[in-house]
Amino acid sequence: MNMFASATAELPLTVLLASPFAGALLLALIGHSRIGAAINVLASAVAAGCSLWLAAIIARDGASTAYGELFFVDPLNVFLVALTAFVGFTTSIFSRPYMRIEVEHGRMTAPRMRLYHAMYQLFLAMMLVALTTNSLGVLWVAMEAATLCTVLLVSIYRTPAALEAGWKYFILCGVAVLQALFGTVLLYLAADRVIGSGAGALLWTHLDAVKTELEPTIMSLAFVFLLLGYGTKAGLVPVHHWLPDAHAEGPTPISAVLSGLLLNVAVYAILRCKVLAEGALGNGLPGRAMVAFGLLSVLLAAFLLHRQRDIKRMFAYSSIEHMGLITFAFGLGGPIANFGGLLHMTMHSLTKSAIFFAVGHAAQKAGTQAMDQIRGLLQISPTVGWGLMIGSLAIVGMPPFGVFASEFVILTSAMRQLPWAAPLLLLALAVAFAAIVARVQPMVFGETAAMKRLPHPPALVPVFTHLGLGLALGLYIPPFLISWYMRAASLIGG
Amino acid sequence: MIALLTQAINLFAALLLILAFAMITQRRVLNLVHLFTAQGLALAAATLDVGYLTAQPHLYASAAATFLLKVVLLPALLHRLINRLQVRWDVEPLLNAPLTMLLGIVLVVFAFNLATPIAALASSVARSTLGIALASVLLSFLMMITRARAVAQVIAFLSMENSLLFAATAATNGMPMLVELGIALDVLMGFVILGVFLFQIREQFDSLDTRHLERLREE
Amino acid sequence: MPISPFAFVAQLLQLAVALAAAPLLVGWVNQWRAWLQNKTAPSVLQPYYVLHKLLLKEAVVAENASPLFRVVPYVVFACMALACAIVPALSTDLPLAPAADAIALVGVFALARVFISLAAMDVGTAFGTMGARREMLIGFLAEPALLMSLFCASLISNSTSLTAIVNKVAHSHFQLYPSLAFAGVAFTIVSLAENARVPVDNPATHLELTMVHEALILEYSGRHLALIEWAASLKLFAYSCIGLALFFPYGVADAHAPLAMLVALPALAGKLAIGGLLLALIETVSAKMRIFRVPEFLATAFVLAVIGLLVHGLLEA
Amino acid sequence: MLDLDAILTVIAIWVGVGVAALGAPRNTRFVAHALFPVSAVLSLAITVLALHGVSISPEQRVLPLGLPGLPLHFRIDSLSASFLALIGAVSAGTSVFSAGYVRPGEGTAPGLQCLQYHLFLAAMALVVLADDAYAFMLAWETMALSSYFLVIANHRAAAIRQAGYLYLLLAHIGAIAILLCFGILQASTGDFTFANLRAQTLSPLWGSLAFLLALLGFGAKAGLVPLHVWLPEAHPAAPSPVSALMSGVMLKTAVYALLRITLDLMHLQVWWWGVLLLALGLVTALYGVVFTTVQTDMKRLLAYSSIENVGLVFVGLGLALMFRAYEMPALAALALTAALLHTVAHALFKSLLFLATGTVLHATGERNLGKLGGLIRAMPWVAWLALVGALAASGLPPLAGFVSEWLLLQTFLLTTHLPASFLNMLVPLAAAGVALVAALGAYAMVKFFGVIFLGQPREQKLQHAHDATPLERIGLAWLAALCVGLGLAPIAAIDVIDPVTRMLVGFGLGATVHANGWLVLAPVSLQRASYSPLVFAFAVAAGTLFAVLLVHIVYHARARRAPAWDCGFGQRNARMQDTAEGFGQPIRQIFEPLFRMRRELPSAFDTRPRYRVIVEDHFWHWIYKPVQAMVERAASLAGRVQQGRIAIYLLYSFATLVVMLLLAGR
Repeated sequence: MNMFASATAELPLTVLLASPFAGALLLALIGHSRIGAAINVLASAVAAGCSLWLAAIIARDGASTAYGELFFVDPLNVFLVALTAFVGFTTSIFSRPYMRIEVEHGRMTAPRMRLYHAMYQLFLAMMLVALTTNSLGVLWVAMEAATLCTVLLVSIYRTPAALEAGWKYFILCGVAVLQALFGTVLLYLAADRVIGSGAGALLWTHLDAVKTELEPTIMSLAFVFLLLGYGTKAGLVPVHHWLPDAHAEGPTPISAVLSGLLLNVAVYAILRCKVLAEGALGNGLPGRAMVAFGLLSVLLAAFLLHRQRDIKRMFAYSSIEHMGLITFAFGLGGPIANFGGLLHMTMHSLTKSAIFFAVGHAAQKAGTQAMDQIRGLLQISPTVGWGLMIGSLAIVGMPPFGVFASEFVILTSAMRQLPWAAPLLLLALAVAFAAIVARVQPMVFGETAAMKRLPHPPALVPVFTHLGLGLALGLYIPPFLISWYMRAASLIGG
Repeated sequence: MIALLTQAINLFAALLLILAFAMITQRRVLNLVHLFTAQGLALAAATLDVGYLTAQPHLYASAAATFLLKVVLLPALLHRLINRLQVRWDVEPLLNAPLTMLLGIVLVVFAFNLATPIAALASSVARSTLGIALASVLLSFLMMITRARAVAQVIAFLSMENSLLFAATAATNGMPMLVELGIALDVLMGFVILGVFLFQIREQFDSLDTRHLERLREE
Repeated sequence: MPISPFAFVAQLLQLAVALAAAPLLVGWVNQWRAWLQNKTAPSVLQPYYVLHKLLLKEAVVAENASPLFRVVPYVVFACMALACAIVPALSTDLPLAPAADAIALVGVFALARVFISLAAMDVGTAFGTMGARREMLIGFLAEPALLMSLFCASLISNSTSLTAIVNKVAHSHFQLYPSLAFAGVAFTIVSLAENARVPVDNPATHLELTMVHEALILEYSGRHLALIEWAASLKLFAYSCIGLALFFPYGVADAHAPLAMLVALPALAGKLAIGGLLLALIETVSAKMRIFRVPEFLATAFVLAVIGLLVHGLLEA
Repeated sequence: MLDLDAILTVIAIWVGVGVAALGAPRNTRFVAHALFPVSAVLSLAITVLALHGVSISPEQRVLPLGLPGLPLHFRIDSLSASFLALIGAVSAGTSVFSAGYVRPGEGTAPGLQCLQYHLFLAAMALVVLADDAYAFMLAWETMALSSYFLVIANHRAAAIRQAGYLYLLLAHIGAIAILLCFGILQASTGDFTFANLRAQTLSPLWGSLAFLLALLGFGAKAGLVPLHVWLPEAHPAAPSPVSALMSGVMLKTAVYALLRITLDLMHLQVWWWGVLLLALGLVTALYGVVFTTVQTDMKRLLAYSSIENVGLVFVGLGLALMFRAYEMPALAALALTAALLHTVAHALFKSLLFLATGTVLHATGERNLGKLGGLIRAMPWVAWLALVGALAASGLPPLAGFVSEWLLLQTFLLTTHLPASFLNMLVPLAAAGVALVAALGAYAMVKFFGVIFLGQPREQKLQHAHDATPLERIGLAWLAALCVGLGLAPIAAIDVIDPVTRMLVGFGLGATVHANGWLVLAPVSLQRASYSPLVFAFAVAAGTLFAVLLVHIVYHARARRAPAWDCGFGQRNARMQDTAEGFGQPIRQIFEPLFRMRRELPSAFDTRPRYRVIVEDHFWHWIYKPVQAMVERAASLAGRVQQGRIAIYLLYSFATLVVMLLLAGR
């Protein structure tokens, strides 16, 4: 313990980043073997452990940089790191039986399994890099890489729909990422007038120090490109179109991490840029732009929920809705709204991934993702049924679950800072509520259709772990977590 | 000599823009590849030029990388792809050529207007080229929209990346080395994945017409 | 509140008079109706004979009748007796009066109605349920109408206590109240309906298309029937007394003059005689109406009473 | 130990009992005979503590739970204490009853139901104790959620699922309105504790907006027309003890919350608020009672009757608000007392009646009045106890229902001159409406009791229906006793209500009532109005006794059993009795425009003629269907955005980019 206590952030960070990379390399070779899944879990577990360790250290001595100034960890991103690593870990646990069943059903072959496992780890690694890096350039590189990792996973089933989804995912996100690159270039352009050219000019720490001196005209353009670029990855309306397809057609564990993690990382990227842009522009324009995108996303997604027939697609739209809510919160700015946004990020990741776990098994049992063919889950397997029911109620903001708490914070701060927006948000929430409950209820309750027994017992520990955490946080947020959020919120400022 | 080289950059920039226009209207896939190669060449040259002018050795490396990737590797891969997939001609674009041209001109004007205030601020030797870079970015974007064939879209995508790199080089005298490398790596990876995709799509729909990829919808 | 001996006597006297004289009033009305219809009339004491005969007969109870069926006649009788006891017919100084004001009085009638309807449904014959339905149908319109006409009076006297109303009208300087006119008409209609009189019901027939009260009690016999008939006559007595108390309360003794009772008794007799005559007259000149006209008939009463209230708010407040 | 702490502890134990049920969710005997009796005892404890809490000064507690900067605040004052007492008293009855009622059946496991039941109780208790918006919303939504799960306990039936969905949806929409209302009340201070809301003063405009939102939110829960549609669906669907709790107590939490917000948190008083409530209440009461009389399902009938009674309560609230706005504290107190008394009375007799229907349901498996009848012979316990409830529900003296209606009418009569002249016209009309409602209520109750328990059994199987189990009898008897007790000793209840009215409108009836002695209830003075249920009851009893003695002593007590007279027809059978439809037919005819009726009339030539009438609610077709269509329309419009072509998607992002650039360029 002494060794741990005395350690700087560097050691845990190294292990944190190294373990998924190593896992990826290893799995690229033996990912299809029986122990592949185990290795997958192991690597993610190591990462999760290190993330907690890192978090503890940061919580103790505050923000610090590592490897020169290449990496930078502060309360804001370390909290996301912990979240990412944790959900990555639980998802790997879930993916183990799930993918085995997929193999049994003949939807996955050995090479695909190898690809799947390797890419899963690489994806985790890339997101961790994106979160911890200090250079906005590297952030861009990592985001692009994370996209590329998941493209092939989305289309892994090779069905026409899967290919279409993958193709759209690739093209739309590719273009978006290029826009982000252009934004980064402009940022660099603005920076080197102040800091001078060279690697230092893209380092967040430096930029943050001089953000008030950055050239407004350039920064405004830069922010437009960055917002659109990373916003596409975050699934903001009207550049969200890849999201439902990708979520619906990929393997469920991937849907879980896409929805629970990738979107968060994209929002994180937007946040970093927003801080700089606000600093440079001085007016609230970036914030207002985010508010607009957020509102649009919430409203449109809420109504689109009524047209869903595919279960995973429906929850993908719900993800769009919640990302909109988060973006809205950060757009509002101010400590309370930011706090709400961060809290909602956490709650959404936990709850939504839990839902996808349950949905995955439900779809496997019914042998389809079409909602009108899934019926009476409670009869065939109560745990999956209750998991889905409770998860859905949690995600639509029913107390005493955490989503309600964060939504309460966001809505109340909206009432204070942007009164006219609150009714719109609440309307959207009501519409979404009606849609989701109306579809989930008959799937969970009622008479069961003929459902197949699964060759392996489903992994339900992750589901109820997540839901339990959500419930606990909805009732009681431990003080250290609060102070942590608060510091993160103050970092975002606005 | 210096002056000449400085003007040369603008020349390359102009070349890039012209190539972008040419690509918009070009319907023969093979020619698209040729144009793309030319674009890569111009980009490499410009990078070299800037590197010489600003005496930044790492730009030479990046120029070399660009040359290898954009002039040698990708075109070669594209050629093999086209031969394997038997796509000589693009199908009729969603928007006819003259209209596309017209739109393109509008975009150029728009981009220039947008870029002038920034260019005035840029310290680099080739500040005035930023507008051109932005213009060609938008043009390639337009091309992606109008083209119905997957291959064409891919090429447009790549050319968009070219113009972005040019913007990076010209406006800011090149990004930091690490970033450049990362970008290059991503481009390579991306292209490989694209190739895989094209084959998968081909074998699934035995055509590369993106009109087949319109099943997932909400209507 | 200390009960003065005079008040106690007054209370007992009024109750006794009611119990004793109620059948007489019915006899009186029937006699006059017969005369007005050029028939030879039965003796005015006929109701007493009938009661005596029924009480002597043994009660025949339907096999499947529940205890409720056998309790009801006594309860109904008690309710009507209570009603007669609290309406100030002889004196306004009644110990029981504070126990139930005008609204509670309506409550008493409602209680009796509900019980007898339930009893009618108990045996489960077609007639019983039909009678219960019709009785409740009449009740749900008559009750609010009665309440409203009572309200007119209580708004005038600023009190729902009947004794207070009588005191206000009888023992203060004379005054004309237009709202009471409306209330009076409404009350008349209601009391016709409530006491199963033509044009709403005809106690003299057993024609199933028209009968209400008779259908209710079809299953009763012997002492039960006797009690119910007695209760019916008490109800008529009570309604008459209410009418007199509201619209013609002169002669009723008040708290401070116990000896006025000596005047009150003949005064009441006189007023009741005239009232019975009028009732017989109305029954003679009007024709029995179809059962589905009855709601309209009672609705008129309800509306009239409400108009009375509004008039009061407009002119007299 | 403070009162509030004790109460919170008991609530915690409630939850504990519920969780304990998860130990053996399928073990019915454990759940029924071990857990429910315990929770009944806890309910009694709550009642006692709350009754004590009515008179003591307010206590507060802040639990270190909930949000940062907004931990859960709890507070008990006379208002919350009185409602808590009600919750305890009723739930004591339902819990004992449940102990005898729980059966293993399809649908949710008994243990799970037990958990949901106790969460429901705890949530209701916390709703009345909550002292900040977050705690309130938390409890409020948990209440809705747990009751939703209870409603769909038997979820195999699609109709029941539909009912549950409708209920949850309306509850959630209401909750959203409430949240917005709180948002207005906090006047952008960002502090959502009730203490702060109390400190704010709003402009009439914002105040009225907040009031309307509260009305929407709590009206949806209380079942005000036109937000009542979920009640007749959800109440029949739920297990009977749950229907009893929902109708008896949960609806009342809405009354509590409305009082809390309008009379405690807001200082602003606008006269038309009261008028609006009065009008809405009257419409609801009339609408509800008219629908009650034509129902053919016994639990739907009771559900509509709940709508009626809630309407009456809101009439009282409306008067109270109006008088408060006109600074007539005495009258306001009178109206409020009437409303609260009726709240209590309705809670008691309605839960009693719902429990009774539960036993009938278990004994016969029938909810359809057309297939019941004559049960007073098979199940006398239930019948006689239900009779008490039915009489109380008909507003007959000397039972619970009468006192409150009596006070309500008194309020109308004692109304002195109001500033707005049309109000002076409105008040008598309202009084007439209330009288009409009361009378029709009696009609409906006679139908309810008569068709179920009296007459001949309409089905063979009813002959051997079994009576309630002992524990069920205890539950029923407890509630019946409370009905009688409240009816006979209203003054005791008024003593409890007195501090509430003094807190809310600054005046209480307690003093005046006591001035006239314990025997007679005289809200203002003996000369104005008086009613003494004890004397009344005694007089009726004495009269009955007198009659019995007279007849039996002077004459004889001979009686003979014989078949009922068949009018010489010879074959008298159960089919000849009035059906439920038949009994409601006159009302249906008189109030025809209120219904949306579909009739199937047999033609003269039918070999097997059958008559069918379906009575529906207009509001479905006036409000709910259009709204649904609107949402669908909006959704399909939104769907246009997502139409599958990648080029279009690129165009979207291109256009967005250009637009944003234009905006940023300026």
